[in-house]
Amino acid sequence: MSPWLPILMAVPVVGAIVVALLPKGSDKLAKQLTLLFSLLTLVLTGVMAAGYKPTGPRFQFAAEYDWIPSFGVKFGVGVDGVALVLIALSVVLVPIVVLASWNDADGVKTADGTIVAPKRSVKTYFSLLLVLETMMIGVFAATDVFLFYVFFEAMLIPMYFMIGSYGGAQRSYAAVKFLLYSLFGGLLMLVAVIGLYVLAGSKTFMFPELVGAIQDPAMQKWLFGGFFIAFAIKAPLWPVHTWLPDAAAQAPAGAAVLLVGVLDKVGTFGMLRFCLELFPDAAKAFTMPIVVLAVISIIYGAIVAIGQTDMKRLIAYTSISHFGFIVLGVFAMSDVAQSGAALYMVNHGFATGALFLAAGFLIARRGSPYIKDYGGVQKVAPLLAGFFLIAGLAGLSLPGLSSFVSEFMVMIGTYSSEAHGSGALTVAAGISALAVILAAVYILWMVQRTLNGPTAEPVKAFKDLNAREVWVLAPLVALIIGFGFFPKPLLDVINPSVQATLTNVHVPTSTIAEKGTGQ
Amino acid sequence: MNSIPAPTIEYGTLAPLLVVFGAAIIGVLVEAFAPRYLRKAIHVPLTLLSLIGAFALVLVQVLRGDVPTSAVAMGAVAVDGPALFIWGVILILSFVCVLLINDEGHFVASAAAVPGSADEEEAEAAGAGGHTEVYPLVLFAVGGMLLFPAAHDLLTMFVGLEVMSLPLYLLCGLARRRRLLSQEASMKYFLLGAFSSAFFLYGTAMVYGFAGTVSLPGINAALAKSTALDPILMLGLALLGVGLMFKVGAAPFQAWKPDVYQGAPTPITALMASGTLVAAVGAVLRVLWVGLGNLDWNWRPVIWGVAALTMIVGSILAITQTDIKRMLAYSSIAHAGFLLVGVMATFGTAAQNAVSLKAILFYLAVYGITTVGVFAVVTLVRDPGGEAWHLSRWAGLGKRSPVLAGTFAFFLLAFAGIPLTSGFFGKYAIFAAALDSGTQAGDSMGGWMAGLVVLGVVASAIAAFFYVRVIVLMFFSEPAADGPAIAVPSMGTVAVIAVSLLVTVGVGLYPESVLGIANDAARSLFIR
Amino acid sequence: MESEIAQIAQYAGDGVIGLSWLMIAFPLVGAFILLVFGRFTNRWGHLLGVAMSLASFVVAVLAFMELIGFGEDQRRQAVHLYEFIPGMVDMGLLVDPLSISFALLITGVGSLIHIYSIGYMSHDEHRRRFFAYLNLFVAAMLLLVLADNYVGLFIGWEGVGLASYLLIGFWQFKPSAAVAAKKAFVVNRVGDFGLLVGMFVIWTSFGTLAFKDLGAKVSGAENGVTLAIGLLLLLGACGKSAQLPLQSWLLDAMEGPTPVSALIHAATMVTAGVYLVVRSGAFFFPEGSGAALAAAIVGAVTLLAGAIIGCAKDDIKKGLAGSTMSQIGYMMLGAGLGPAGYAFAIGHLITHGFFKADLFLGAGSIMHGMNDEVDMRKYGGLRKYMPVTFATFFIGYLAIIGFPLLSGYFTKDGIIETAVHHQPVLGWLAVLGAGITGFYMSRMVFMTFFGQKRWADDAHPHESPSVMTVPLMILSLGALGLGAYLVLGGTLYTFLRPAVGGEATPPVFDFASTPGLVTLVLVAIGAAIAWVKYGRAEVPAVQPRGSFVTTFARRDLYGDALNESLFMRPGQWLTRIAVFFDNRGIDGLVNGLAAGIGGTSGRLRRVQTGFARTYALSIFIGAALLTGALLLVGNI
Amino acid sequence: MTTHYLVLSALLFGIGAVGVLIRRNAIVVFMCVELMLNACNLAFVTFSRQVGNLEGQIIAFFVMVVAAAEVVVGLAIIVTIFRTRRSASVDDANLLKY
Repeated sequence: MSPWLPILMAVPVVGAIVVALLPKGSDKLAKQLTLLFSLLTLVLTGVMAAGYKPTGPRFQFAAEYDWIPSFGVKFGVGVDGVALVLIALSVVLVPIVVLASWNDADGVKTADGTIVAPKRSVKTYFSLLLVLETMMIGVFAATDVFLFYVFFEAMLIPMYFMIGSYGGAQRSYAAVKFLLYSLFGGLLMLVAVIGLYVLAGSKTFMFPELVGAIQDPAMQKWLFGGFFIAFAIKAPLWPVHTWLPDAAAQAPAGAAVLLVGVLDKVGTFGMLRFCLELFPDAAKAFTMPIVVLAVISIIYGAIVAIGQTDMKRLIAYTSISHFGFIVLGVFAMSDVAQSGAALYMVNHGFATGALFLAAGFLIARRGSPYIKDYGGVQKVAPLLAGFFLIAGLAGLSLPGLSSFVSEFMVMIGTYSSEAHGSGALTVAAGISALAVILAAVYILWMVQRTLNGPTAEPVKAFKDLNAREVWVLAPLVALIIGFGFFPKPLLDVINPSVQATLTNVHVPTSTIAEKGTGQ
Repeated sequence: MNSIPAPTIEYGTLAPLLVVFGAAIIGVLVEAFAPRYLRKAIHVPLTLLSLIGAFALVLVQVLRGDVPTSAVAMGAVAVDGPALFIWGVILILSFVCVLLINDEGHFVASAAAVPGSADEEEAEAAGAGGHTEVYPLVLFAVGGMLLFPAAHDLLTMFVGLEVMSLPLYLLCGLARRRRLLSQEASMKYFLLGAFSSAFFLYGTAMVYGFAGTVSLPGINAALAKSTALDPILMLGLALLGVGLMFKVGAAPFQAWKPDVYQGAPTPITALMASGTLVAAVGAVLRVLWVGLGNLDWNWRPVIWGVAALTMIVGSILAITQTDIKRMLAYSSIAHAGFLLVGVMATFGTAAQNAVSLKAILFYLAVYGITTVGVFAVVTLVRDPGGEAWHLSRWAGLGKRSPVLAGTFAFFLLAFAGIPLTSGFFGKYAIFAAALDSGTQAGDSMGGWMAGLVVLGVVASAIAAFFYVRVIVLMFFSEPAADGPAIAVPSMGTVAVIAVSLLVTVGVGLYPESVLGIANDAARSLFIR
Repeated sequence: MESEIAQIAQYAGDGVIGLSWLMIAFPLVGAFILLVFGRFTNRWGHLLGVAMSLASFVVAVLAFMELIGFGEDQRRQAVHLYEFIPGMVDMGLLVDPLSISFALLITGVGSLIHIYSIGYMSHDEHRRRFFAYLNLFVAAMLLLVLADNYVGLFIGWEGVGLASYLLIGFWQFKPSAAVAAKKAFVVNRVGDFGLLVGMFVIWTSFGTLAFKDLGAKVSGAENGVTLAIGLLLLLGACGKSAQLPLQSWLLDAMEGPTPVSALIHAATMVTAGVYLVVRSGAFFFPEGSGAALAAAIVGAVTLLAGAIIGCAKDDIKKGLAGSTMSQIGYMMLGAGLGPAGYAFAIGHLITHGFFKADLFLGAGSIMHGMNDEVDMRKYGGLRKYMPVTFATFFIGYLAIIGFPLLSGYFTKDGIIETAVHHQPVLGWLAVLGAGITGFYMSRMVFMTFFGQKRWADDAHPHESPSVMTVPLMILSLGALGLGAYLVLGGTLYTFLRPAVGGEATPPVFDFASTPGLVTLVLVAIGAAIAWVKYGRAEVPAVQPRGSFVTTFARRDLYGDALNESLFMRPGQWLTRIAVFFDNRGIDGLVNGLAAGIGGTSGRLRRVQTGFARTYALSIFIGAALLTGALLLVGNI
Repeated sequence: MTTHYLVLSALLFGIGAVGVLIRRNAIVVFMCVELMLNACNLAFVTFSRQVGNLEGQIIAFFVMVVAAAEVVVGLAIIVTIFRTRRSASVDDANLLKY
């Protein structure tokens, strides 16, 4: 029983309560406290992660407490490599988002004094953020399927309020769409969770004990379907993706980062952890249709992104394309591809996070998300433009930046997969590689229209990034470049977990060992 | 000459019931003899104390641990584990509702006076605190609620039904504002209620004709003996079902609910939405399990259809409602549908029955308390002419009164079944029980139950839409310039909201607290 | 004919080769400092940039010295750096004759261009950033050539692409520059697609992406697989080296500052494709294979296309760009001829690096004196005003047209001869190309330096400062003699042989071969025609309407028009359709479903009429239904 | 035989039910409900005879008491409504709908 994870989960929620209980008018203190608590969580996570042994048991820092004995539910937490890196991603992003959202709730005024968004409760925003952090840690740490589900669904609520209360003009439509979409998927998953419990008959929700519990192939397929639809909506996979552009475009930039950077990862994480390991036969049976959906997502998301006029929607569509890659990697059933997919989840969080935040800073200066309202930012705000460009390049997976490694691994792993239907996987990887061209088009076209060219009249008044904003983007860019050249620390943690997953799916995992140059 | 043997009455076991009825009768006497200015001062403590006392007596029985294994009062009343649990829940709910009723301004000073007439003004001027007969009426209704689910034969059940309903018919008509609506609600409730109880009674007669007895175990025994299915029995069952389903508010017998919930004074709506529903579901369970246990293959498909229809009708119709109470009424219909899914699961082995029973009891408890909290909040949001009933008036409430709006939002999320609220675990328990029973019953049944659960899930998703819509209005819309005022709540109302919130949050975080009790109650099963 | 390639040895010494990563690190650190510390480095940033580039050059020279100290079979040294993707890719450097040749060229010419840029960019307020990008480019380019595996190569490959993007768009406030930068990147990405998929196939087929392991595994591989890989890599090479059909970006790339054109879009980066083909030559472009033939054909076609385009351009930089295309076409042709052509291809690559840089910088020097005017029709008679520029430019000119005994003569002639020997048709096409080269280069020189002055009154042509002319002189020295040094006696051939293979005896340069003589004649004819049309005759200051052929050449052989009609417009339509489908189709379905439920609700609630008797009726009907249902179920 | 009584009871119940459905006057509607209750009583008594125990007859007494109580409550409500609206038509009370 290790107290680490419960402590990690407790710190932000304590912070949330403290922040919520602050007296009126202590907005600044609320921000500072939120930052403090999120940094504390980050430090604690760092200390914990330092003690993680990649070669150790599958779930480390495990803890198990009885929660609802009547339902056989335990408060069971523990992390494997994939979960650990995703928790790390979350706790890194939260303080950054706190800094980035520093003034988001203070209302938006354009240069000429018209109020775009009125002032809103600062305390509420930041306590929601901290609550969300707890849930993000919880959802990745849960080793009890029921507990996972609880966090999976409960996460929607703080995000719903963050979008709905603090978002743009269409915020309530976007928030409701987000909530209902996710809720619907979640409820189907609930049925599957119950079904899993009932059919497994082992009177427990603990993940390790449920692995291999369902043998009946037909039942596996039904349950797999319940889980998968929920995760596909969350991820989001074509054709259930249309909530994301709305939600991401309307959410404040910080919330959008957490939404796309972390919340959506729960979907792909769930596919990797639950869909594959609990229902291996069904996962194999459904590989082909899912791969097709993933490839459609990749190409379709990229093409639709090209046609967007709103920066945040554009970024959201690029994410749909990227999530296609992750799903492809998960279901390619090869260790390279799956490690790549897991790594992609992290890298995408950094890359898209940076892109959303940089776009957010742009938008905050102009009050408009539309690309056509910009131009020539490079001239007046070179720092902002530089960060925006780097983030964009990370978005198009430029080699040397972290997202390249993962995209490369996913594609090469898919291409070389020896899993069932590997011929089709080869084709899928080939088609998905076309996205490298489309990615260049959507990112660089946006860059060209916003940063380059003659400076548009309203842009001339732009101030370059201030210190706070630099502190928001610099760590992300450092991580993007750092992991671009040294992905090993992450991969060393991820690989054993992926091997374990594949073992549970009964896929031989010798690809690396046989072909590898390094071992 | 045959001597008629004196009936044996187990006073100890029936004490909670007797306390409530006794207090009610004393209340009537107070109405008759106490001076007007004293009445309220007597009624309030009397009512509250009697409810507390009754609850304490229930508690004593539970703690003593010797739950009776046979029916008391010559087989008329069964005070078994589930009944005690339901009693406890009803007593808590009604206690909380009485706190709401206590609040000023919900009830008309003189029910008989024509609205806007001189009579009314006079009564207003004279009576501090409106109609004090509300208290004994409520006590009678609560007594009926206690009797209804504990009745061990159909006659007692009928009597319980009427004792519960008759005071409620009257209470519905006592709203201080919007008198016309209130009276209309009262009349509709009365006529339809009487109509449906006539069906119940005729059904009882048919069953009596088939079984030769109205005692529930007797009926079950008769069912076990007969091989051929008697059309008279089927007719009887159907008509019994009409009466019960009417009280539960299941489709297609739900039509009264929106009208009555909307027109009734809000505290009474709260009582009906929580207490009556609990009692009615308890009675349904008892009839189906104790009386018709041997016929489950026949009634189950019918309940399947009713449950499905109820969930769908409740959720879909709620979407376009603009009156907050009316919307909550439809929500209540949808929840009745969910409960019926649980009822569907009460068959098979005793162990399975206990699982399902536990789920339903848990659901009833947490749903009831959240419901009272919701209506308590509704009473606080006021326009000059009374409660702000139109949903558009709720726009921007989150800005004006974040705590109240936040609480309300939390209740709505609990209704929607979002995790970390009590409502989620309720829904989970029901669905889990349904799937579990389906699997154990075998192949085709498993599929049917899974289908019903998926339907329930779809209905939940639709239902979530209208809960969320209210949240959108409260938090994401700008407040209207002349928005409703938030009444300064009385201590009672604050207590009600606080208790509901506490339970909804507490059970949401640690459901075992209530689940454990429900489990104990359900384990002993209904006395058969 | 078996071409022996030396085994790659793990570097065990503690000399400079072990530190060859410093070559990359120096400019990288330079770029980092200049970018991160921003304004603070404005005053001395350009000096730092130059210093870093020079430092890199020094390391390269030292590594080269150490390398030639090894025996021939020891001249391929792998330096392990770190584990990049565990189990898949080890990051390491391969220092062998091929890579060190490139490294010397990159750092050497690169340093000269750095120095030149001090002067050229002296008036630009963002000079510091310019040097940062240049440093970044040098680092990436070195990674490209030094990496010992395809992934490292690819990182460098994209790194130079990025630097190219940044530098083409350096004056990004000009919309044309921004568009050109984006275009260059996107077109290159098409090539990258090929390279990427090529890597997938390599990994899948051979389980490694490292050069040192491929040698053993490729022998005995199926021809189909190696052919596929070869063609895919060739696609990548076409993108980076502006070969047909991915040539269209190079001419637009001239939007960048001239030193960029010299360094990246003439001397180094665009030759990366040739490097790729030569580096992979032993594995995937074996002599006589389909892939090698494809490379040769691409090269031959491109050399002609580039030459034709070069003939019609009045913009001096675009003319040079066409010429670059053409010259790389020669290299690609050489690279497609197997080990026999490799030495000449690389040789031409190196000499071209010098003379083309010389020409470009010369052009830059002219523009510097002419208020950035690029239209040759507005030049004329400049030799008097810019003697040094003229002299160096003229040497470069002679080198490129293959004037006997100058650098270009040896290397280009070598390619042509080998081509005629191996692939006669392509060889003779190359000869023809050389003739055209003679024409368009002469045209350029005559229009610029001879004839009447045609410039505007506010132009005051003057010689550039020595910080610019000294590099020109050094480069022109290379243009003069490097070719002879490399080719005569097979110096380069022998040096490269451990890396690229080939027969033990170097080919002897034949001064009197038929193709060589024909080439000279054609070049002379071309130059003569140019003299008649542009040297002696008056050059109209306004571009005359040309014939169909001229228009064809002016419009870059309709390459852009083709891309536009084949890809851009259909792409735009596809995008529009996809967006419409997403908004109306998928989202419409979702919203429609929601609206449908809402509508159902709106209609269904009317059932609740408010009449108590209707409600009673519903109860009555419900009772009937229940009865019916129970009877029905009972009878099943 | 008892069947006749049962048929009569069913007829009475049916008449009552149909009355509820078609009559407008609240008092009449209410009387129809009473008729239905009495039909039940008849059925109880008949069945009591048929099955041979007294339960049914006892029940009939209970029903009468309940019916009386219902009358008290019902008339009170109807009279109040009449005083307010000057109409006892159930169709006129139609504010609560949809």
